[in-house]
Amino acid sequence: MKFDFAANGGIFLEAIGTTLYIVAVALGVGGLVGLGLGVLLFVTRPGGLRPNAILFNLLNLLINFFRPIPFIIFIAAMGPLTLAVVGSSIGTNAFIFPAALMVSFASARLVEQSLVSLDPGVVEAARSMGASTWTIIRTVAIPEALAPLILAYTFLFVAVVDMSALAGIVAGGGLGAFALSYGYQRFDWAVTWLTVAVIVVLVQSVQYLGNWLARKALRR
Amino acid sequence: MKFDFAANGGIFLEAIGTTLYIVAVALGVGGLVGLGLGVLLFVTRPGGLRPNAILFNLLNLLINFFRPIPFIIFIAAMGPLTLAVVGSSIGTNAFIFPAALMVSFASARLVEQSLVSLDPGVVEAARSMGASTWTIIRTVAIPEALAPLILAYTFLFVAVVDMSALAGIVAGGGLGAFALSYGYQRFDWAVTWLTVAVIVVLVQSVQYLGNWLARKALRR
Amino acid sequence: GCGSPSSDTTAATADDAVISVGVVGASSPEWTVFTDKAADLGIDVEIRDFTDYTTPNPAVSDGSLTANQFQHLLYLARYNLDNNADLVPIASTAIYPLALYSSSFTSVDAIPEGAQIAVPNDETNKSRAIHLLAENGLLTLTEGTGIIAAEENIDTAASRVSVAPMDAQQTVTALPSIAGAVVNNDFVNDAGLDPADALVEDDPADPSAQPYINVFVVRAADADNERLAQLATIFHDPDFTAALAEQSADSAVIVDETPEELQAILADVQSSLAG
Amino acid sequence: MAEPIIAFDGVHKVFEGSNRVHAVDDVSLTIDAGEIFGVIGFSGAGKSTLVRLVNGLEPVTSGRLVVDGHEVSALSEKQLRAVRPDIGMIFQQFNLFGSKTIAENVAYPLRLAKWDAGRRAARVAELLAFVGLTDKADAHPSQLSGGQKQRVGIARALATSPKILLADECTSALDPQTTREVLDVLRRVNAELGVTIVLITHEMDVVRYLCDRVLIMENGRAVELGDVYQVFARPRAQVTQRFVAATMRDKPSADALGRLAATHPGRLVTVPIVDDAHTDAERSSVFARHGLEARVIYGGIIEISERPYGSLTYAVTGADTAVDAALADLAGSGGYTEHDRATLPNSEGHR
Amino acid sequence: MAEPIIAFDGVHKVFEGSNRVHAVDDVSLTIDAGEIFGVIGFSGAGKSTLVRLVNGLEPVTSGRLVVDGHEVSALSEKQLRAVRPDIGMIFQQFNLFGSKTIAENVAYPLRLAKWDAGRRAARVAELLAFVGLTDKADAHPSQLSGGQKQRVGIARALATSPKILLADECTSALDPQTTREVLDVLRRVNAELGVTIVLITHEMDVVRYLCDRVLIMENGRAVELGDVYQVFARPRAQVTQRFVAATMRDKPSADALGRLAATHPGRLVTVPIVDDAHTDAERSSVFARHGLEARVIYGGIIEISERPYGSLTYAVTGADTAVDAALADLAGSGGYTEHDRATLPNSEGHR
Ligand SMILES: Nc1ncnc2c1ncn2[C@@H]1O[C@H](COP(=O)(O)OP(=O)(O)OP(=O)(O)O)[C@@H](O)[C@H]1O
Ligand SMILES: Nc1ncnc2c1ncn2[C@@H]1O[C@H](COP(=O)(O)OP(=O)(O)OP(=O)(O)O)[C@@H](O)[C@H]1O
Ligand SMILES: [Mg+2]
Ligand SMILES: [Mg+2]
Repeated sequence: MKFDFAANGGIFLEAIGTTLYIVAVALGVGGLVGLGLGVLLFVTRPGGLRPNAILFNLLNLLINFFRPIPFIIFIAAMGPLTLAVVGSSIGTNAFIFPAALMVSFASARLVEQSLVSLDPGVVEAARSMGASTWTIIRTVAIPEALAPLILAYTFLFVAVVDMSALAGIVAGGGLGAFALSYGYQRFDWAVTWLTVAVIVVLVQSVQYLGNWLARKALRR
Repeated sequence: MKFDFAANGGIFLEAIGTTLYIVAVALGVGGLVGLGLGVLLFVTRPGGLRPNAILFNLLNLLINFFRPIPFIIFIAAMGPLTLAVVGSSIGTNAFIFPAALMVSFASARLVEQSLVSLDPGVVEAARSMGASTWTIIRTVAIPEALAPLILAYTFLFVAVVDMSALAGIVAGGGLGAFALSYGYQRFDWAVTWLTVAVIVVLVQSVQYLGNWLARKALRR
Repeated sequence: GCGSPSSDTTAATADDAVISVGVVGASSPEWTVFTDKAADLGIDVEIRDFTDYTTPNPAVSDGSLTANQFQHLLYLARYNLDNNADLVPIASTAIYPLALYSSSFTSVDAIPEGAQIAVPNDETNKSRAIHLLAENGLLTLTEGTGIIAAEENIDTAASRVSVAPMDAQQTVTALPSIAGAVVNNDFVNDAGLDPADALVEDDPADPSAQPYINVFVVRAADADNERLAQLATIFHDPDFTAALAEQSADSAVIVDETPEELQAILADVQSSLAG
Repeated sequence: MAEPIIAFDGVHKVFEGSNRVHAVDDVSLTIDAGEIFGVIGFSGAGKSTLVRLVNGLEPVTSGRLVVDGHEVSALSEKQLRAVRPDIGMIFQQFNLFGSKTIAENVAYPLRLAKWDAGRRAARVAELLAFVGLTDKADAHPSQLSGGQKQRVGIARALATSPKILLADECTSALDPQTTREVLDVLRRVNAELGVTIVLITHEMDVVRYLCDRVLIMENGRAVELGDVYQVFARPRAQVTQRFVAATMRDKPSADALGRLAATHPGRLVTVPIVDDAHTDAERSSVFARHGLEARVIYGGIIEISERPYGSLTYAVTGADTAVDAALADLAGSGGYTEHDRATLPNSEGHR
Repeated sequence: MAEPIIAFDGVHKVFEGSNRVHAVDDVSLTIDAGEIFGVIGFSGAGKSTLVRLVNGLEPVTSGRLVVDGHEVSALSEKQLRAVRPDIGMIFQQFNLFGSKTIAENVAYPLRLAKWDAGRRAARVAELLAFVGLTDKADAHPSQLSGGQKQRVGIARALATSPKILLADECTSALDPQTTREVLDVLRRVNAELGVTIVLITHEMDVVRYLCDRVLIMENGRAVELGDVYQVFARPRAQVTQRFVAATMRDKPSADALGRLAATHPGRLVTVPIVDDAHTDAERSSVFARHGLEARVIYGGIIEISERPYGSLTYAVTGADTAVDAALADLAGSGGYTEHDRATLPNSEGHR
């Protein structure tokens, strides 16, 4: 192991902190926006609560426009916008901005998918009581689809941790960048696997939490 | 535009072909393995059809061990195995192998998530007729959860197209690598966006298909 | 264990009908020249395009490739040491200068205290960039820093600037939001930078630049292969060097060392790294 | 009171699709405020669909439907929202919120109506006590039996004391005693709060016990509509006759007649009991007047809308001529049916 | 025939959880092969749970349960699979496969039983014709009415002609005529194929029409079990009495008595009709013997298990002493109830 953990452990700890920060903000902000977009997809889809072909197709187009763009190209393309919004085109925050955008698009799809198998009967019950579309979403659709939603966000959590490895592209730091530059690129597998191990432990804990919450939400 | 499409269009067309090949095989094989793993997660989860805490936790651990590993590191780590299986550690097939593995893990999660909100009543009906667990999966669980499953695989399709951009790491070719080396790395945004546009068109068509199938599967 | 890569029947060898050469950035025009010239020699060459520096060397080691050309001797030395590998250079191409650019400042002296400089994030280029910045007074390195320098070798208290390692390509993109960027030569031309605008660059003619000679690399077993030796001559074909020069906006310094010379330098570098 | 609160005028509902279904076919009728209006009909007749038009869960295909002064057939989903809180609905398939507890399910409409927490809790407790599910307040629907789920649905629909209550088979999963209790509540909310109730049921007992008027549907059409007593006593449409016949247990089947003939001597005569004061006394005493002994051997008299209704089968013994004379009298006052022993199955014994 | 096909022996089922429910509490009983066995009880009594133990959908908590020679309480899920194809089940909540057409739903158990396509199609067509849903073969469950769904569930359960049929409220969403048709089918599969039927219902009419024996459950316990006639005629447990009272329409309510008193002169007497041949003739003619005129004004006589059952309310006119003498006679032969006019509500008129 070429990396001297005793002397430079600070760099490693900082990388952990950075990853947590990236994941928290990108998943927090992107996940929330994605929830909104996903709900909108669900509501406007043909046969949905408020079918709206124009909005639905527009959203579909938008999401599918951005999602398949290779992330490194997306980061570069967003550069000017990132600069305008974040104030810099490099660094952790400059990574979080495009990452959160990508998370929004991905989570929109997962949210839509979780909602789509909802029992129409319960939606109808709420409608019959005069609940507005928004109220139905908030008090019926989301609570009823909570188990798949929790699993979807757990999935996203792992995806974002994975994605955060790319933060190094714009000097964003984090565990992934650490593993790449101190381990992988130096062909130092000890450092690589140690870092990966930390990531895995983080991810496992969150997955356990997610599974447990989903089970509670199912109440069976 | 520095790339001369008239003279070197073949390279571009080949890239399209390579991407289609990567996506078809990685999604085909990985998606199938993932379906199996996802079903296994669904079946063995506490309160599932055949609860098995050991298998369930093992699968969870396995999937969560691999998923968060930065893909580039994963490719390198898989190198020797890829060489043994595919016969080369570089090229399109050498990329497809680890990609299909990652797709398996990701699709396992999405499949689990699609199945989890299944109405227990229909499973019970099939059980009451003496259907085996495997038969229930095949003839009830999957057909009943078809709409979210189709959306999950549409999601994965886009994710795999996105992932295929990394094929260049092992000289695997494809549109993503083309966009990177002929567009992005040469600061040729015209080529970059043209390539991205082709990817987007591909993805949009598949998404339309997915939405349409999901709507049919919902039969509402 | 069993079935080691070198004995694998599918391994690419110098005797194969088609010789596969790994490069990073096959879109560069010189590679078209290369394959054409090889065809003239009756050798079928397949250029394999990598987007990442880390993979082409293991691919030669495990026999997936016959040869590669993308790295300088320092990077190769590092690889050999880290992986107990024995890849050898059999031809040289050029030394590319590494230069500092800025869109805000016109001289090194103008760069203010506490500024950030973008540097490539791969180990050897990062090290070279750090050395460049140190030589020009922007950084102070700690005692005993060797040929490979990293962030931990920077005496942050004594340094005027800090470094931000990032994707080599991204250093150019970062220019608007950072005081300066050390840009790999590969990107200078495509990014529309003018080498003349560089604030500082290292001197390719200086002997200390020898580790940065770019080389054509094969497995040790293939070091004396006839066909590969034939291929190696193409690197000094005037058409090839002209294409190379054009691609680097005439900043590349063409180097023509013998294989023995190159291998001697490599051995030097390796031993200094190991020590 | 007798003001229409729901008015259908040439209303149609068509489900398009691979095979088109004309679920509601040209229905015109009015339901008065404060009325308990029953809807019966065979499975698939369009009852649920008709009721779902009232609160706009299904849009009307054509025709005019006015509910509580709002022309719901012309309102947008958004405008319908203002009308719906006044219309409670009990669903045939319960449609409980699986992610909420029983108490939360019942509290849901109160939340929508923005009741404060204190009043809400009190009302929920009251409703749960009423449907006998106080101990299940914190359970989830998946832990309830079918009847318990139905009771939660009833409590939820009644929570905000709506003006109109749409009850789709609201007692079909309930045992007789719970059914009776629920019907008593419906009667009470109708009598005390003036709630108009539209009630779909397949149990004629429920109609009989509760409804003022009853609509009979068949293939989407409103084939008969009238006072409950009138519909029972003089069913006109064929479907109504089948309905009444299938429900009432007062006419013996052929098998039963065979057994009755075997155990009872005399001639077997079934006499309908329909309330019309003048002839009742006369009919009842007709056998006695002719010096015959007549024993009730089958059938029954119950009350519908507080009026006697049914039919009795007598075994009449005495001189044949006297019997003939008595039957002639009956023919003039409501009719009778004599059962010919020769045609009955297994009727050995008294021949 | 009279061999037990299902035998419960000290069976318990407890749902653990935040609040523990003892859903089946120490049940021991046997059900004979070829029997139609009814289960009644209030909502939440444990009926569905009891039946779900039979095919192992819920594991027995403790006790021994033997079904068709298999000790299901000791079998693994895998071993249960071999037993289940012989046990058809109709679910209270239908549990249709939403992704399959109606025809595919019915064909499903046939597929499991590996019938070839030709026989399968023929059988499905036959079953759909039987439940009257031939035209819905290609529809999906979401396009059906409640009753139509229930009929699909019935067709599906009958498809493979199982040995045992578990029917959980299988007619609760059906109109009377369809109910009658379904009951006739159940009777036919029972009579012709010897299928043992365990039938949960809350409609006493269904029990009366179909069942041989009936079990009454309360709070998970089997409180009464007997021949249907016996349970109706002489209900022992309090819950059974309430059940019978709530179902039978042959005893007038206080309100109805008030109205009867207002419209009929004479003393009001209710006489139970329970089949015991010796006293029947006697009881029927008792009023005539005492020279009284007695008119049936309420109540009814029906058949239960092919035997007469019910009660009649008479208005008896004549000398008080003669009435007293007649009532004394009745007291000796089955009893009677006299309704005191003074205690009845709204009974103006004939006092
Ligand atoms: N999965 C479960 N978890 C906890 N409690 C349950 C569960 N299933 C049923 N129960 C409880 O067990 C008791 C018996 O339920 P069961 O469904 O057997 O009643 P039932 O007699 O069929 O009633 P109904 O006529 O209303 O269908 C009820 O109190 C119910 O709440
Ligand atoms: N969403 C739908 N799409 C297509 N057809 C439908 C739909 N909903 C109902 N139908 C059809 O409309 C007809 C009337 O259905 P409805 O639910 O109103 O019947 P119902 O009288 O309530 O019957 P039940 O007593 O069985 O509940 C049926 O033939 C049914 O199949
Ligand atoms: Mg209905
Ligand atoms: Mg039940």
